Amino acid sequence: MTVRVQTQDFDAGFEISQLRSARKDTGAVVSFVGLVRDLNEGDQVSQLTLEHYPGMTEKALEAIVSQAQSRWNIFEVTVIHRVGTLQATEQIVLVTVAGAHRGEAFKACEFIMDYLKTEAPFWKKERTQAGERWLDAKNTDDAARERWNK
Amino acid sequence: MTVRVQTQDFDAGFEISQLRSARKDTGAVVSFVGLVRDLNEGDQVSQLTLEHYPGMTEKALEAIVSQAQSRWNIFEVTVIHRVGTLQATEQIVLVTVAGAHRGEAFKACEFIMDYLKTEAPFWKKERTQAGERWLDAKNTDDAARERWNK
Amino acid sequence: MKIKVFYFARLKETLKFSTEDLVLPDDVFASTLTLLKLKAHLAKRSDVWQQMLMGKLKVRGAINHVLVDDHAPISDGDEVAFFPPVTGG
Amino acid sequence: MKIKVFYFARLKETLKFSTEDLVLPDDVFASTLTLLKLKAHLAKRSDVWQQMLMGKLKVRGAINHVLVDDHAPISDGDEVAFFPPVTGG
Repeated sequence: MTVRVQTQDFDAGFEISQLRSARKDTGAVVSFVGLVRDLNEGDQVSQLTLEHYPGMTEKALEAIVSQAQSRWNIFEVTVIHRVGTLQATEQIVLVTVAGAHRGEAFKACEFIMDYLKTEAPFWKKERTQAGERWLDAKNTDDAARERWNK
Repeated sequence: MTVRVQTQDFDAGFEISQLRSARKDTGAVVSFVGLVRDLNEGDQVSQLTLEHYPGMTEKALEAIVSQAQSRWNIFEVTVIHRVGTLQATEQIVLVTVAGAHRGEAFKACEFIMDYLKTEAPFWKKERTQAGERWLDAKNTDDAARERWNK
Repeated sequence: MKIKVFYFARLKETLKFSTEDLVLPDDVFASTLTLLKLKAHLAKRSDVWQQMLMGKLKVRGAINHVLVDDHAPISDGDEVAFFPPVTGG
Repeated sequence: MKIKVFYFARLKETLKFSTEDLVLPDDVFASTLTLLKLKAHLAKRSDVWQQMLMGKLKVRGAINHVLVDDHAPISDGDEVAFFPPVTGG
């Protein structure tokens, strides 16, 4: 697996090619790209700052990917998460999962995102015209995560 | 929506960038890339030929994307499917879905793939050491499609 | 009545037909022409046609580019297609 | 016992602490030190600390980089972190 936490941008196309050329029996590559929306809760967002817990972040992400790999028959996984200050429309996160078949690759990719949202130590602060505010965790994210335990 | 049926290869990274820059309130882009596996049912596959029904294919794909767009709150969708003769590890299909939130984008992307597999007029013939053979439709694909009707 | 018929994949290869224009005398079919009746009609051509269209192979059909079932009615001028279950993606 | 404590996001900003080394006399805590006991101990520092650690804000904790619940035991030399529920991705 590849897990990176970085300030610089990433190239989703490059990461997808890396994964699909890693094994000749790969039949499916599912990818998620998360972006800074210019609108949140009705307010115009000009920028977003992502803080993280340096010692813990990679470990938490690796543990999430390991869980996905033990639950589903998938091959390689790449997770890249940016930190620092990002502008609206910039890329925040990439999760790419390669596997033999699409069903398991889709599940693993969504599982990783749902767990990342609730277990990986990142925090978002957004700047709107009214000033800066820390984002609150969403109940919908907790719910998205809980369905994997059913 | 963008729907293309073509012999030439595609650049998943380019298509993803197009979709994510189309709207500033896009928060999630989910993509699926399907590839020619070098192994199928235990046999080494050297190449795959994809036949389609020219008059019908685009219409069928557009109808599938429209269904997804009416079921979920998503923005743009791109579907590219290749036809002709492809070698092992080459790209066959790309489905990219942009939306405000990840849950709906994931569902729509998987729905489009499940319907494409069972409703879009494409047929695969593979070449192995034993010669050429048409692939049979899989029951697992029918099952994957059926779960969307529950 | 005049229709156009297309064949794809295994059907095309075995029947050695990719497309044909069919002119059907109106009195061949007791009532409305359906996909199933057309299949049965074509199956009379030879054992191979019988096997491919009315045998074990699952055959799907489209009328004017829309997937339909065996009981779908065919009208004059329609484009009909027969093919095995699809396997793209 | 000596531990290192980190604070993140809203906690860090409001408490004006990002990290500190804490030396705790062994007899401060009746039995095993837990995250909850440590929170209650730190909350005595001021109203702001009380509000941030024992107030309405949901606080999550990690010990040695692993998310744990309030009853997780803390040992000498541990790295403890307090932060709001995460909001990445």
